[in-house]
Amino acid sequence: MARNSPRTLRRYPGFRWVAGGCLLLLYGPMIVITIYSFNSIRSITTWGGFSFDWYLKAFNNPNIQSATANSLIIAIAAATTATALAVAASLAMIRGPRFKGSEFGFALINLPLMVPEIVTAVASLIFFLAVGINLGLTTILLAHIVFCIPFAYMPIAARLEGIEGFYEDAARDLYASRWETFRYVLLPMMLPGILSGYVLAFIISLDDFIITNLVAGPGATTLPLAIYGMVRVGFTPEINAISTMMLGVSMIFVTVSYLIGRSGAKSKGS
Amino acid sequence: MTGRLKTWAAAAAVGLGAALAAGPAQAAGELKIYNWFDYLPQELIDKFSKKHDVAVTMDTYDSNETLLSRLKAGVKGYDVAVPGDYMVQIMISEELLERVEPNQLENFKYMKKELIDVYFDSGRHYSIPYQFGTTSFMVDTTVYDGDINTLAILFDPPEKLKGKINILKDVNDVLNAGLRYLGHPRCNDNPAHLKELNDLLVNAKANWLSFNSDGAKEVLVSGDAAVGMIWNGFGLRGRLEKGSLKYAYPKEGLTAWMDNLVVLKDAPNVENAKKFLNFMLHPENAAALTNFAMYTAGVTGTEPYLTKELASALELNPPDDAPQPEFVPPCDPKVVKFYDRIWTNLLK
Amino acid sequence: MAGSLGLTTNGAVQPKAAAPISRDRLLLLSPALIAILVFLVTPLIFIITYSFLTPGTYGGVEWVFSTDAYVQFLFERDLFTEDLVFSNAYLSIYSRSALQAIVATVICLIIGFPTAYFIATRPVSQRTAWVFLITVPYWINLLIRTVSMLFIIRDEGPINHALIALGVTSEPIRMAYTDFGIALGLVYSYLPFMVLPIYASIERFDFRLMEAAYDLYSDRWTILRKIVLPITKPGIIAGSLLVFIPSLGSFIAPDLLGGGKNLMIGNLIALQFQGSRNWPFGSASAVILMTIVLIVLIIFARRRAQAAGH
Amino acid sequence: MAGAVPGLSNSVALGIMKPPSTDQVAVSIKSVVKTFGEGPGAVTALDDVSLDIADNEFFTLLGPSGCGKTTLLRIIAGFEDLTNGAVFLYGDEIEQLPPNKRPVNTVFQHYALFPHMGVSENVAFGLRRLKHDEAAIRSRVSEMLELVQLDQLADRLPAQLSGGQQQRVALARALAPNPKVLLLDEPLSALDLKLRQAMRVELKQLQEDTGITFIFVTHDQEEALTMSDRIAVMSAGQVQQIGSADDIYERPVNRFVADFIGDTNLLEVKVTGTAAKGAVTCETGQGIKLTCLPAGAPKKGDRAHVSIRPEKITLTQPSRAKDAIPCTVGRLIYLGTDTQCLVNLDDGTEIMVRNQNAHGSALQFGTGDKAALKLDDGAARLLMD
Repeated sequence: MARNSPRTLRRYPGFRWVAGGCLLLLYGPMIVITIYSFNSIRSITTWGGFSFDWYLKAFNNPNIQSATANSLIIAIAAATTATALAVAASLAMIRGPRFKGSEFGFALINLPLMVPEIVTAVASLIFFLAVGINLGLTTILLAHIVFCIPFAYMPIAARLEGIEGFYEDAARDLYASRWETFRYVLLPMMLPGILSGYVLAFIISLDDFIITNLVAGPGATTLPLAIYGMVRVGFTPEINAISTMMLGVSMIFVTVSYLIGRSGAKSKGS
Repeated sequence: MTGRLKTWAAAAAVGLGAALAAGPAQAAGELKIYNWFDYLPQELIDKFSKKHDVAVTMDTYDSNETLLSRLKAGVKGYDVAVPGDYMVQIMISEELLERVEPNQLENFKYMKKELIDVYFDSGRHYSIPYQFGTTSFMVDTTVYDGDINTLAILFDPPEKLKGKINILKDVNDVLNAGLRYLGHPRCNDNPAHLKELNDLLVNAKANWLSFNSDGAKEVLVSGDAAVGMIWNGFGLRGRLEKGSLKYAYPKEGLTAWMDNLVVLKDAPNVENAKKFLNFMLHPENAAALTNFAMYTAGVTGTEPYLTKELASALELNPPDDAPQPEFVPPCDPKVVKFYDRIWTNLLK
Repeated sequence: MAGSLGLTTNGAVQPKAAAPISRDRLLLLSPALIAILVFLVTPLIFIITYSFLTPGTYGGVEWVFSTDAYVQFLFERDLFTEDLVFSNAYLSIYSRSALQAIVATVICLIIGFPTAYFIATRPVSQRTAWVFLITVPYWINLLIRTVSMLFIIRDEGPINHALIALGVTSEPIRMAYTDFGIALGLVYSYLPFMVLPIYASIERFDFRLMEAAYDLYSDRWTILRKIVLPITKPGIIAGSLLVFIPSLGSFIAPDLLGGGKNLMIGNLIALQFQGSRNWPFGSASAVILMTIVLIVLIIFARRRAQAAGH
Repeated sequence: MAGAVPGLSNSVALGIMKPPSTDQVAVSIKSVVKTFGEGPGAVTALDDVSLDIADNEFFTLLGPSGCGKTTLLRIIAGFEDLTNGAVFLYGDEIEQLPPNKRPVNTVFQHYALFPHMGVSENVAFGLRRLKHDEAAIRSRVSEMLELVQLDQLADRLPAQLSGGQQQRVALARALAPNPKVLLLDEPLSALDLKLRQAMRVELKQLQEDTGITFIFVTHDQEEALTMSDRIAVMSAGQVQQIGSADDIYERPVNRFVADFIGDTNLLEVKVTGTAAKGAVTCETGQGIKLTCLPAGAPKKGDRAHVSIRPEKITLTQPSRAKDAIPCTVGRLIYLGTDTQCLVNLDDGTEIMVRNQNAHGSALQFGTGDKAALKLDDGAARLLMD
């Protein structure tokens, strides 16, 4: 390679190593925890041979089962609702001219990202108790919907912004009613963004601990709460196994969302 | 493209259906238990659930104070909970408990007689014993082999143990131990004594590793700590994993406590809750609980069912020269305020 | 008529003054806004209200106005004389939390900037893969990530085992349950938040400016300081905010990795609603935290607006 | 899509014949006003525009960007509501109708082909919304694809087509519902030069074959001049002039039109008197006397401008002839077909002259040479504003 190509001139010695270290830091702990989830003995420090026992144990743990069920129900319901709200809001925010209070609307949609999670958590707790809503799955769901909205909104709005308005004009021009315009033109074109938003909202809900911890009620233990309880009592390979499975699920969802987003970007680019 | 959306919706619906199906199986009744973490074996839940056709769900809390504050805050829906002795008294006075007269239950006859007229619920109108035991600390004898039966291990530790001490994250346990070490009475509002206590704790904290209740056993077993405040049964479970741990009976005294099964005010399933109380009073079930939690049951006749480790365990059978464990009733609000302040000051 | 439901966009002339929102758009927008207003803004108003009430004996509040929660934040009654004296107990919790958050932010910056720069100078095809790799942990359960960090830095964990096996040390190096552990946990939690915005701004950087600087007799590091850093500053600021703010209110890392010995803001607030049962004080602590975050955000927004203005 | 563009003229064979010509008005715009926004920030996009477009006409709205031509088109299509005025389509008032109820279709500047639908689905879109039955839709779609010669590409996605092909799909899609009026919003601007030139011919042919009224928006005067029956030149939200290509080039009514269409030299003059055949005489500040045909009715003493097209001036050797205007040759710019020459009058006024390079190198002048200008008959046009 030439000594003075534009590429080498941009290079900083050492940055490569920092980047490698950064990846190691990000993935090292997760890889280690995954490896030890296959440890055959209870020890989390010494390696006793390969086994799936901890996965079986985790699968057969009724607390984990019910916590998983709770988490899935909430994540699906919260992601679905938040995505629907975000789609509607993005249409209102992005289509048409700027309106009075649009900054306010934008700020409000993004507010859940601005407030520290612990503050949201205690505020929600106080609110639910003060207005007399019994804590339980419902309260978790309500809280999750609200803080999932900006996560669903971001990719959906980004996608919608990328769709030129003339497609809707064209549909209207070709005798489509407003609903038909949305149904046959806008919705299919927004779909990659909507799916990305859904997936993100789903993961965010599935992973939440801080808010859930405070607004959970009877029978509403979610997977992160169950894991937290287990971790506090003591570290067993069962936790490694559950963590590894959650890692896997998150990875799959992130990858899917990424691929969808990329395919969307491609079709848009043409 | 619209086909893709439909597929997605269908997948979501299937997922939701599967999630719902994976929930508790349909049963005639329900019971919602609010308990400490890792304090009730799954077998017992299954047994009760099967026997009475009741779907049981359990959530957990990590301290008496958490339990109280959540109930006071208006958290509803739980049927039974497991408060400690002084907390039962507070909960009765705060009208958080249902007066279900457990003394009328069929299996009440198995109760240990001396546990009926306790200070917090004389005559047992609200509660039955769940497990009782003592709070002290354990030392890893491979790290330190000197005399461990003194609170100096916690408050003025030998060099080898400095920085390796785990303390329970519980204001009463820690402050009462400190007062014992100083030789002052519990529920103390003497400013001079409290100042002394405050200084003692602040100085001792420099030698402490962590404040951890849930992980009190793990931190000892894993070797992260060589000394750890712990409840006797939890300690026993720890010793079974790591033989070099030894439970201390400090000469300055130690705390006795009793966790109790209670029915919460306005419980949605009072009848099932009473069935559960009755169920837990049966010696066979009480023994199963004891074998799991490894504290002491409040009913007689458990012996035939107990594992042999329990019979000879130092944690459950204090030596003759050990001091008498001491119950500490709730202190008055003024003292509680002082305690809180010292505690916050310690953790700041 | 046609202006509603966003069926017009690329009109030839963009109006300067904003019109009132049309009914259709309001209908579309309101479900999300109402959800946020009811279930977030109202709770925030509640929390502000509660911070001015009197604590109930065992949790909850009594509806008696009081500023005690805020007074308590700065002063305490002397244990013995009952005099109101200045106390730094909570201030020190806040300042330590802030310090931890700053340390975490700085470490993230030190790791994140070179990483972002490295990625941005890869060929385009490799960049996507790198960005993806950096993004994945961003979405993985914070709790699980913290747990895995705890797992490897314990005294008996793989790192210490490896160090002892390699003969670097004979005794395990204490990392878990220390401030170092907290910092490491925070860095680990929020590092992707730093890398991504910086990457975005370096990717937009016009590298011909570097050639111009070389041409004008600068060396590599001068270029970094005088050209690259100033131009990518918006990304650096955004990344720093994204690390600093969640670190400030973090809850899991201090609890699991710090050994619970020293309270951080997040733990302090949670504790008030669980163990210590002083809701007004917990509310006040949350309000103060929110105010700090707001001030930081406003300062940076102002800066950005000023920068844009010039 | 390389090389030549196949013609679209087989439309006759498909039986889409031009209906007998009538003098009916297709679209009538009456005093249309359109403002965006409210209060002090409001922008007036159309300021009292009135015009009639005849049935069967190829009508072009021409003007610089921001002149309001696209807004006017969008008002006819129904994408913008109007602030004031009325729009009639074959006698029916339509400004209250939403775009999907108006029997007009649009070819969009960037085609706006639905990227998630294939070519035939795009063409069928309007027919489906009109609830035609499936068989009718299918036959109409294939008819249209044949018309634009894309029947081989019916299943392609828009992203798989070249720019020219996309253009044809857009055209087929807009024509499929058989609109009364076709609106074209700068449809050629995204094509490269060769293709654009070919498409001009085809579009004109298509319009003549189908007999549909075309309303064509462009900022490209060449496009407008080559295709249109009539052109409306717009500026600042107002129609400046409506007329044939010849009208607006040869007989602009004001300075804007003269300047916007082609190149011209504008000289400030004072009207001095009248001459034969409606012409007037006038004089520049330097005392150069000109005879010009006026737009409007000038009075003696009026201050006005004279527009002289550069190709209507000839550069000659210095001469004492009465109508010769002395000048100094400045810069010469060789342009291929002709040579552009900037000359300076005695007072420094710069005049552009364009002489054809028909017979070898036509110009025998070099920079700095003294020369004279000679105007063609009727070259000077007097513009009052």
